[in-house]
Amino acid sequence: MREVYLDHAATTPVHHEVAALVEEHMLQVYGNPSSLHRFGRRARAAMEEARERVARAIAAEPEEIVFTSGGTESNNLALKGVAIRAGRGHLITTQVEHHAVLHTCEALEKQGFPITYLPVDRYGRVTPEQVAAAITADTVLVSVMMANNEVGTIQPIAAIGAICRERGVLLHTDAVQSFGQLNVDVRSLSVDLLTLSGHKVYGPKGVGALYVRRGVRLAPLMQGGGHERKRRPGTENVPGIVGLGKAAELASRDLPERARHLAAMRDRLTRGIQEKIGDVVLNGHPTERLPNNANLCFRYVEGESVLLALDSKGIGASSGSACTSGALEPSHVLMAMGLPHDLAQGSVRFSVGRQTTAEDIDYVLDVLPPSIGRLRAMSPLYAERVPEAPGACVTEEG
Amino acid sequence: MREVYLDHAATTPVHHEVAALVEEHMLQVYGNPSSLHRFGRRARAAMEEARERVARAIAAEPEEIVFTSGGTESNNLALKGVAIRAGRGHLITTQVEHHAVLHTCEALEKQGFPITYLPVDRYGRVTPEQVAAAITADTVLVSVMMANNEVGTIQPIAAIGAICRERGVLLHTDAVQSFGQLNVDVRSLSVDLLTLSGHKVYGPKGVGALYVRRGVRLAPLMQGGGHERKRRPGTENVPGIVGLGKAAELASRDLPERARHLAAMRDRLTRGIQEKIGDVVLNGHPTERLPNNANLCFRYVEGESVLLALDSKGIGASSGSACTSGALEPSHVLMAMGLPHDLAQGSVRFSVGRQTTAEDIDYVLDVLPPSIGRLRAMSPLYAERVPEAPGACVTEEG
Amino acid sequence: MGESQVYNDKVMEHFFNPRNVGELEEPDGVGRVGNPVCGDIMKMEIKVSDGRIRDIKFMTFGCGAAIATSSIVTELVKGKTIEEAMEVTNHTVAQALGGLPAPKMHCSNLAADALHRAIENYRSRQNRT
Amino acid sequence: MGESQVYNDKVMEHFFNPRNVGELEEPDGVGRVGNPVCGDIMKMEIKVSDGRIRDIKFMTFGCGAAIATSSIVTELVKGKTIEEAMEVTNHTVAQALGGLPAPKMHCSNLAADALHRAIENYRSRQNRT
Ligand SMILES: Cc1ncc(COP(=O)(O)O)c(C=O)c1O
Ligand SMILES: Cc1ncc(COP(=O)(O)O)c(C=O)c1O
Repeated sequence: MREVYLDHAATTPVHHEVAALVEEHMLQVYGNPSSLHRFGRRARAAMEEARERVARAIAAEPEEIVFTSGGTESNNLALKGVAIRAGRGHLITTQVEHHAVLHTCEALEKQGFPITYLPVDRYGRVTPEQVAAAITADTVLVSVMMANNEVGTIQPIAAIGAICRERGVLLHTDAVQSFGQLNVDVRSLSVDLLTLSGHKVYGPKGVGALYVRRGVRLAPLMQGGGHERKRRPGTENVPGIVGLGKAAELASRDLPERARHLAAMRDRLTRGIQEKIGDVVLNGHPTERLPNNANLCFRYVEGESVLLALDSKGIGASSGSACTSGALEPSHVLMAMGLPHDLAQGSVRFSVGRQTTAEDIDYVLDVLPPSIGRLRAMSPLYAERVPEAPGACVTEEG
Repeated sequence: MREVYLDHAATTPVHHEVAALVEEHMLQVYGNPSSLHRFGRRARAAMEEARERVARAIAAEPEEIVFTSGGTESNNLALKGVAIRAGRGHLITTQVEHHAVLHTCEALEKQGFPITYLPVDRYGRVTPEQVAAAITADTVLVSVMMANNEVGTIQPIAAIGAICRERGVLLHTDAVQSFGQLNVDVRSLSVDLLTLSGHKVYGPKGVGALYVRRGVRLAPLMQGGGHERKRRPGTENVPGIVGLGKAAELASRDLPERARHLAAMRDRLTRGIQEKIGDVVLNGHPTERLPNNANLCFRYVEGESVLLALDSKGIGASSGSACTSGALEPSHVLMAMGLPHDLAQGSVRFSVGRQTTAEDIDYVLDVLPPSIGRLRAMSPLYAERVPEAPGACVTEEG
Repeated sequence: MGESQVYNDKVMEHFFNPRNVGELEEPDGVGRVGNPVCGDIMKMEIKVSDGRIRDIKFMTFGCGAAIATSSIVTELVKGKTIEEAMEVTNHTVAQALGGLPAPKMHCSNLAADALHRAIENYRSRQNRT
Repeated sequence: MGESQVYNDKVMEHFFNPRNVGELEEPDGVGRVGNPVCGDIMKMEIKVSDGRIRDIKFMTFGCGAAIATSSIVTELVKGKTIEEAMEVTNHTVAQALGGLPAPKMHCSNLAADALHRAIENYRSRQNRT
């Protein structure tokens, strides 16, 4: 059976050039970068080259890059690192962050750090004014994601960055989804901390980075050896780091071309779906969104049943984030955007990738309409539907 | 130039079977294990098979294995996880633990957890009686490493485990160095928590595991998605985990043969050195030691200069642990064993590996004596030496 | 485990080939339940004669478990007496499907409730006449 | 950077080919320093005539930096007046080697101290006679 992977927001296949480098370093460059001998020095040189590559890709300096085990750790390190180091203080974030930010904030809240969770509009956006209004004399950190992983909505980070600079408050942004899709330039964004994850940009799983602007001090999350300038202990994952470096280089080199391709595939999909299937609503911002993301509600049918139908045809898509797709809670992002609680989980996220082809999309467009038709045919909501009420994702009946 | 890697205690080259599996999973099994579709299910299946392999290798159940980013994280999770969850309580460890345990204890100490650091004898050992005597009504956790990374000394974990069980105290052991060299069986050791790291057993860097006995509850180190049964968030490093699974399987399958080979190579080296070079002292326990470890003091010469000389001949060895070999502090392990502060850094650790050959050893035995001779010829301590005082590593002059 | 599905084969079979989907011309009883947390909505319609369920149809808005449980409950009770049908529980339904994933046990397993509502609705109509 | 060494090439060259290793027959001044933290021990012996260092030898127990700094300091001062030699500092020594790794700057960079001790020893002998 044909298989079509449209869940690149959950994770991406490793680029073959990256995989080759990782394998080479596992077998050949196996030294411990802390070792003084030639085996160690080779490993350190490879790691430092990767650090330069990552830095270059986001317009940072190599010393500003801390390698971690992934996006989750980078987010934890950024938030706890700043808060714990400060000892006390207020944090500001949004209601639509990834759980690695939200749950970290909740943990900090329990430790006595007051947190403001900014609400978003129906497109999932916060405004710089909201951030400005929330900053108090006690605020030590603002954390707003660059683009949302579920609905793809892009936040006005540069404007928020300007405000934070002016008010003397640190700004962290989770750029896990944006990197490789948007231009990520830490200087023009005026951010102090920025999270990257390898596996979302055709790099390896289990490796990420945190950009830490020069002069910003963090308490480490873990204790051990003095690796990564005492900010992250543990023998460095050299092959993974080298893979991340290569993936970052490719991501920034190929950015315009990739973004164009992603948008073209995504638009072919949304347009095709809207033409072939009625009563479909696009979630998230109509234009300020990631090029690879199409988050859709097929009215009158439930999301998981659509995913099962797609899966049976070899198509991988998701409802909300991969992390919660095993759970039953409705997406906190769609809820924050104002979708009704009991229906927020009716969405389906398609996320295209650099290797997605027009044939892949057309296959989905062949397979999806009959599946939706079949599900609608057994839906009591479809049978009882009233003329379409624009804006609402699914019509709730009384 | 011939290159001989004798620093397997710092890290090991990835086994070619492991590297092949990792590469395959990067390219082919790229799904996110949390995704419900076929791509995700394949990844989850691969990960769960790896979990079974790791569990089998240490006689645990799959649900008792938590995958982490390495030994450092596993140690942090074990210690902080138990302590923070308990809220308060006393911890017991030894003065010769890896920094990932010692520095974590220091961090907990600052948070108000009293810690007992047990001293060791001249071979680096603690006794079960010392542990028994240190346990108080407040003790929540004992952490004693299974074997030391610098001098290879093996601790009496099973006996300590029996005491901890009897006294109702949890026992953690850092088995990072032991795994693949000793039989690691969580049941017969009576441990509750046990740390493994991939890169010390011919597996990938950046992946480790923590055995958590069923029923033992931990506070997580990080917040995020509900991965690893809520004990460790973040998209799982599937290729790394699969690599660790394979490495663990190979380690336990090949254990007797590997241990025999390691001991044979190690003994060829120490015997050869002792025959060809006088005034050499073996640090650590004469018999209760890891088969791959030879930690030696070449009297009258300093460790780093020996390493530089070896490195110039293509030989990789280390002084103490890789983590500290860039630093200047003398080894805390040798200090705890009673070596004088200013000379504890005069040691050289050779650690052989599964691919070390007799020719490798013989090459070292050719190259090392003239290097030591050259260094001794310029050593004021050698010029002024007094007849050998047995036991002391280097004769300090007044 | 291999590439195991979230749902077992029997659940998937009922999801892809649900029995007795649709609406009855003139049902003797109609039951409708909705789970406000998951958003699942199920409607069961029954045709009863001589105390037996002669025909049954369902319509469901919901996840795979919701659809499969609806389908199998119709199969379980067709031809049964209404007393027997009242004994069918959500637990029986899950068992008949060979099990459901834990989080689905409480959330999307409402088909027996819908059936019972339909029977109650049938009984209340009987009482009225 | 490629496979850069911990030490630069010049340091390594002095480590592997140290100049003026050994002891003098009848030194005019002997200096000895030891760093209790690193355990480095250096001994410098000088031969002085007409206020100039005519010969100098060292013996060092220590790391690569300790040996290289000892070596270069002997090269720097051989033939110099003792006043000139007194102006050589540990900093001069590190510079002459093209730099040392930061942690080694304070720890294993004692060669100038050993030299100054030797000169002081020479001077004190002069005063005694
Ligand atoms: C926006 C965002 N932040 C953080 C993460 C966590 O990254 P990782 O899975 O590498 O821990 C993800 C993806 O899982 C994400 O989409
Ligand atoms: C005994 C011991 N524990 C813990 C560690 C840390 O493991 P990792 O480097 O995987 O973080 C090491 C090695 O570095 C070790 O030798």
